[in-house]
Amino acid sequence: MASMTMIQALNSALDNMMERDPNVLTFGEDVGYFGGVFKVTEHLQKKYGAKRCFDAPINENGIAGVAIGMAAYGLRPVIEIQFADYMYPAYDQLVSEAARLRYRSAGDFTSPLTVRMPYGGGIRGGQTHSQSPEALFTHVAGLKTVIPSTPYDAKGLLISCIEDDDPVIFMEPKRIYNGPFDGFHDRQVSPWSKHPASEVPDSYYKIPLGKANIVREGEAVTVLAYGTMVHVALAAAEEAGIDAEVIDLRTLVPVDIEAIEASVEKTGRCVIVHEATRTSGYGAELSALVQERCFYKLEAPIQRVTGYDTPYPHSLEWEYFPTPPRIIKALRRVLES
Amino acid sequence: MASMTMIQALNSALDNMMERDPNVLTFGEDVGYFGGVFKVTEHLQKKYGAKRCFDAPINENGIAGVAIGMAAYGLRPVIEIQFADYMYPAYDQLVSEAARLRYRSAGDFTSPLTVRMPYGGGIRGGQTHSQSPEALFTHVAGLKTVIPSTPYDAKGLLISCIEDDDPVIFMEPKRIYNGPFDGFHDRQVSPWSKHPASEVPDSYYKIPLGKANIVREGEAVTVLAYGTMVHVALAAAEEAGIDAEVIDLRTLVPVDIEAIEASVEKTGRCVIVHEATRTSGYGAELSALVQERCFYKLEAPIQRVTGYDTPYPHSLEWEYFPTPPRIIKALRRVLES
Amino acid sequence: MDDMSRKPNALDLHIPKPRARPGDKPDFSGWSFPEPGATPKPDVDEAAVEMRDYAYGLIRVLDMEGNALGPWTPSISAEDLRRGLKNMLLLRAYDERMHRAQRQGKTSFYMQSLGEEAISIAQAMALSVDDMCFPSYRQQGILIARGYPLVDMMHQIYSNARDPMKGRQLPVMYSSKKDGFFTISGNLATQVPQAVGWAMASAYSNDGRIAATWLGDGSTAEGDFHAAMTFAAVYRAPVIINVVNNQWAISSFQGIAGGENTTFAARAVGYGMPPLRVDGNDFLAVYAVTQWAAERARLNLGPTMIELFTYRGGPHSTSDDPARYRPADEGRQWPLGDPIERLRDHLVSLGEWSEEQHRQAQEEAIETVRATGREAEKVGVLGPGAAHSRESMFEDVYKEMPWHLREQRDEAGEA
Amino acid sequence: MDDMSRKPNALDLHIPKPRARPGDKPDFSGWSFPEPGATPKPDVDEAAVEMRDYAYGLIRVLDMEGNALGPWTPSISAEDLRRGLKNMLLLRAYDERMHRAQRQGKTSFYMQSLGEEAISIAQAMALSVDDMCFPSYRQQGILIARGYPLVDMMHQIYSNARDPMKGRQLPVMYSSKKDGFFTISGNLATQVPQAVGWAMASAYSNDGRIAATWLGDGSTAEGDFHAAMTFAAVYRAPVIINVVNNQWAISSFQGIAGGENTTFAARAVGYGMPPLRVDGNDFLAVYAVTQWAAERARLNLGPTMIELFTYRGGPHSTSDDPARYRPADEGRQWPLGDPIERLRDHLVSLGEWSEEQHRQAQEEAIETVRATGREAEKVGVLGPGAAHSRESMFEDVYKEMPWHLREQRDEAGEA
Ligand SMILES: Cc1ncc(C[n+]2csc(CCOP(=O)(O)OP(=O)(O)O)c2C)c(N)n1
Ligand SMILES: Cc1ncc(C[n+]2csc(CCOP(=O)(O)OP(=O)(O)O)c2C)c(N)n1
Ligand SMILES: [Mg+2]
Ligand SMILES: [Mg+2]
Repeated sequence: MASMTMIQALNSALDNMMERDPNVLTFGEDVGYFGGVFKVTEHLQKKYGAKRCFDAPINENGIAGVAIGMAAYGLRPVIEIQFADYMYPAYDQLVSEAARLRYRSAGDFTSPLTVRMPYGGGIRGGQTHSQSPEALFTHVAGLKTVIPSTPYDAKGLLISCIEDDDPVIFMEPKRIYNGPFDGFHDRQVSPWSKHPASEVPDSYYKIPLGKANIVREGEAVTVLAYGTMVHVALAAAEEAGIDAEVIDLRTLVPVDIEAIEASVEKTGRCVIVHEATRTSGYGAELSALVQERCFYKLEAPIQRVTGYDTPYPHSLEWEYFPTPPRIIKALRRVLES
Repeated sequence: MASMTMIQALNSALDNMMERDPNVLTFGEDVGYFGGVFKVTEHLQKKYGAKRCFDAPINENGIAGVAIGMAAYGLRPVIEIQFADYMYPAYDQLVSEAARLRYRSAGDFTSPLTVRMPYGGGIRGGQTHSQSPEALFTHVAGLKTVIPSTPYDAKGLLISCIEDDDPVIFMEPKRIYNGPFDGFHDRQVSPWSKHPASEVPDSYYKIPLGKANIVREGEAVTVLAYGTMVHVALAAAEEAGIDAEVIDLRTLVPVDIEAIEASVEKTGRCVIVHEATRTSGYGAELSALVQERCFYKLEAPIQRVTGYDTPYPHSLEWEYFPTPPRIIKALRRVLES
Repeated sequence: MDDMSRKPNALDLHIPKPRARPGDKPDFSGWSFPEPGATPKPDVDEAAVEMRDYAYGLIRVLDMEGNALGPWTPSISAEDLRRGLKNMLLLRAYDERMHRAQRQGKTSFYMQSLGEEAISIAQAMALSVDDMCFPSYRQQGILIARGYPLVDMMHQIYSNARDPMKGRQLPVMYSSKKDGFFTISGNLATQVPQAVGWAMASAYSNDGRIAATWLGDGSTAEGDFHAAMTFAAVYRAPVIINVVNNQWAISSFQGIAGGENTTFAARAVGYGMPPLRVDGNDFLAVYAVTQWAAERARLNLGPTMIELFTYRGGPHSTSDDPARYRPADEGRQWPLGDPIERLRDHLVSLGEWSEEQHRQAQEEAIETVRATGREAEKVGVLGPGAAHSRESMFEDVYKEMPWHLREQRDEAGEA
Repeated sequence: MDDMSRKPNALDLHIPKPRARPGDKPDFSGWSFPEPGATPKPDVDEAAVEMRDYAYGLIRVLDMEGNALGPWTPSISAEDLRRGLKNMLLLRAYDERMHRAQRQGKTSFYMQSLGEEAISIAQAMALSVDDMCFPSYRQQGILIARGYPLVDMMHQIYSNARDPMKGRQLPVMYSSKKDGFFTISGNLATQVPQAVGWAMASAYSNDGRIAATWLGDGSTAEGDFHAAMTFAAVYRAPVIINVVNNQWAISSFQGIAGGENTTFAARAVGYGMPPLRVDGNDFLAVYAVTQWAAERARLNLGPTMIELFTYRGGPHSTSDDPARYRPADEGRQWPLGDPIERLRDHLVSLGEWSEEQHRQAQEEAIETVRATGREAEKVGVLGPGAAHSRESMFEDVYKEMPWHLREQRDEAGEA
């Protein structure tokens, strides 16, 4: 048991799996000798050799296509897309191929593949280092989408993804790689070491896919969030002193519908928070699900607090980012109506 | 004024625009000498020459990227993606480039580009000739998404798209290229010539983007649909003798929110119909919008009737397709609750 | 446009055009091929730099009289040649009947490999049975050569109750892992980087098996092809990348894919990969180059790209009418003949085959297909009533069915 | 994995490795380049097939003593050479200060072109002012050569109130249509097919302007590169595709991009496109090959691909520390020297320049940058309070702001 950052926890998950299973290998741009631009694969090439952890040409489609072929052979590749913003060239292989191999071959071929990609803003990365494209994956039948919010979850979920026999998109909230972030960019940020969920076993463990985590219990309103926004939502609830129940979804598809329903049945109010652009974001699906299933318990319109429908700006980042004040405004609105 | 199929109407729109504007050109796979696998560009190469209507290499990313460069030069390219199912290789150029040129260059460069793509099933095309990926475009800030449901609309909308100074995704419901389809695949299909909206002027006219069309007035429930599903929804309402108001959205982004609100405020009930897979489909956004804006008028949960969350099957096509019985079931459910 | 007034020596846009369109007579004038037997055979470990010229020639073994000539003549028994010939006859008979079945409304779609039979049959025979194939939709001959039951192929075409794909896939989208045949994709060229990845996995695993993949001339334009060539070259993957240049995509000729300025084999030169360019209608030459590339890959010497020069004898698919974009008799006038007749003539010239045996073999093939067809059609053809249960539509999306699919399955049941 | 027990002559996976890593001494042993002046200059309308060998050589004009040799020696006035030299000095001084500004927290990010100055400056000078450039993020020298105001470049770096990009883009993502400089994308290689499309549009319009585009060695692996090469070759687009091979992507050497088995210029051979491979640190050679390619394109003879062989002198970006993956002194030992020193020596050897003038020019460049920097910083640097209004964030997503963005803008206002 040690205190780890999310990066160290992810690295530990890969280390455990490469140790346990010779079929696990990892590659991507700069992941080999360098250990990845965010250091998630650091030391793995040294420890397991260049064949099990190596650099790839800058061709995301090739990285995905090659990984699919490896998975069809029987390996369990873990690929890194350097930034989620650069997954688009790989989109065809992920959507048309990885997601459908099992279905179209009636189970003859499968694609047990894990696709890691740092996502999200708040790092002054501008429009091509800040995107949150999760909804582009949740719409695709055959893919699972997973997003952790703490070092402990990151390791346990990544191990589950690697062992899962279906292709999984594993999105890493890069803003909280090195410490939780409450959305107050002008305040002192605290390191993971101060956070209980940074206590991470060195050894193998799993967190099941499809299970949400209630990170704050409450009676007044349900807040649905994932990744960085879990911490921002918590900060908003604290700041406003609102008795909000905050649910960290952890898996977007298949989502933990029981946990969501149980909470909204209880609170009768719901606020959904994500950083992605609003229109057709995953919040729309969550809103539709809650509305369809909890309609008669709802006492106020479900609110979405999201990134705006613009590309991610550079200098106006903190105007774009769904900060606690914006979440508090939405919480008050649902409580007052 | 002549009776046209949707294919003829689209061809007429391109013909008018190439006639009027030397900056309009069109290219794509098999669109030149052959006139397109669905014949939408037939005769155009003969009439305007190979430089204005030509075949492209089979590289959708290149087709889009090249068109963006042409648009940046000052042309108004209209490109055809042979099937929407094959747009994924072009996705990066459309999402990362076409959609963002104006924003990232603060208006210095723009991308007045029209991307035509036949979409949708019901033609025994299997999983790679039947998809409806509209939600993958509606999520992208900077893109407009347009879907016609009749020959008359198809021509007027396509002309508006070509003259629009922003990139537009123009999705063509291929199931109704040659005749309307009510969703009863076992019944006799009628040709466009029997449908009033097949009366199409040979000359130039426009239908504004962002304006929906109320194709059936009603008091009991609002049905939101687009493309092929408009006809299926109408058939369902007739079949069930339900006083449904059917709205043909025509433009998905920016959507005609006034028309939607006005109708739901009136009916208090809403059913959304599309062929795309349900999870994170455009129906989720519509559901969220209606719920957010008409909450206090809603008397029953909004229902979504959609394709299932599987790849589009081949032999079970009619089990997958959202047929009138499925829509009627949803209509009854919202009316009974 | 900033300026339409044509300036002196202004620029102009080039649009490639084929030599002949409907109404024109087929034009192969000026085409010159190296003589059969004229192309030297490099050592299997020849350096790629020394092999550049192979991209611009054409490896041929059979002359048009059926004689086998030169260093590329493979050592293959008359028995195997007869097997290859019979498999080509079976493939052609199968294509012919399935194409007709679609016309008769028994299925939705079909794609023949007419004129390209030597490619799938000879290449499958030159590979080891456990080498992994990542084909396009026009190499069904691999399944035939590997002994996959013809009746199961038909079940797939008919999406009937015995369709191994459970009716989920368009006809011709076969899959058979046990026969080393990867599930066919409707998206062009996606299989090519996958084949490279499979080959890399085999090397990673110190396995002995190699991969082979096929794509058409038109498909080489896709980004996947570049991805595959790049990864294969960088990691020296044990893979054979076969470009079947049958002169046409759907309606667009190979010039639109970039064949106007150089050969498709030349692409390999760009990556420092050995290119082999071969007469795809010459069974012996196809067999020999495939053997060479397979041995090279198996010796851990890396990838080879092969351009198979041939002609698409039929329509692109049952949805296509080639008479609308190319001369009707272009195929019949193809200077490199028909692969079946050429192998027949060779066996005859060897005294290992006769016109009479050929006629018989042809009839047997047709009869086998007819009998098998009747058997398959008894199981069922594609019709209004689907052969598979509605519930089956929700299976295999994931290994375990998640809650939302279970709900949708149940909801569909109530409908 | 089906079998891990290593069979006799089992396969094995090759992973390319650079010759030297931190701690090793830089290793250029065995590298041999043609002598300066040794490479013949083809006629501008030379057939591509005749030019294949240019992909494997290296065009050089300047020797290491500053003498200009051979047929590629361009006719360029001493005045222009001095202008080029001063622009390179200005570019280097600008890079140096902006890099430091980021270190001082005045902005978020910066990318230098250290060691690659001859490429952007000489190529911009060899092109016509109205030719359209589609650069990567390392050709800011084009703006300097075209006289774009240095202060506006700085405004962009600082995302301040005068940033022409309104603070929307990461630093170095300039755009200036009036200067023929396309808006830089953060997505690698997307500009390459766009450049081809722009060139096709120019030809379509019977215009006289051509396009030029730049991408790095690592970026050639992207599918966009293949798309661009294919379309450029098929439609004979008037475009110059420049591959800046500076040996490194971020931490991965050019072997990972496919440079281990052949050159990047060789890619052009694969498409039947003329390749030119040039010493990127040789101002005269870079100028000459660009002139040749531009004239060829302008004569409607189609595209040329140029590999500019150089070395990335600095970190990939301010986010990078190259000492962690390559020998610290690899750049200083680069066999082809420094582009500025080499042009300086040439001008000196011509008697058109002196050490004293050089020192002065250097100081002037530094002083210009310093003064301009102060001016820009007065306008503002990137800080907590953004320089642009919140409302501006919702503009330019579309030409007219749709209802949902108006609502979001207003909602943001209330917050
Ligand atoms: C990504 C993608 N784009 C377009 C298509 C439509 N399409 C199917 S086959 C074909 C032509 C392919 O030609 P070629 O690669 O030469 O193969 P051939 O049919 O000649 O064997 C096209 C354009 C597709 N299936 N996938
Ligand atoms: C599509 C995409 N993938 C990955 C990246 C991340 N990235 C930015 S620069 C770079 C290296 C590029 O190397 P090279 O093309 O050689 O250009 P250089 O920086 O050497 O000039 C990478 C991987 C990106 N920006 N876009
Ligand atoms: Mg072909
Ligand atoms: Mg580089």
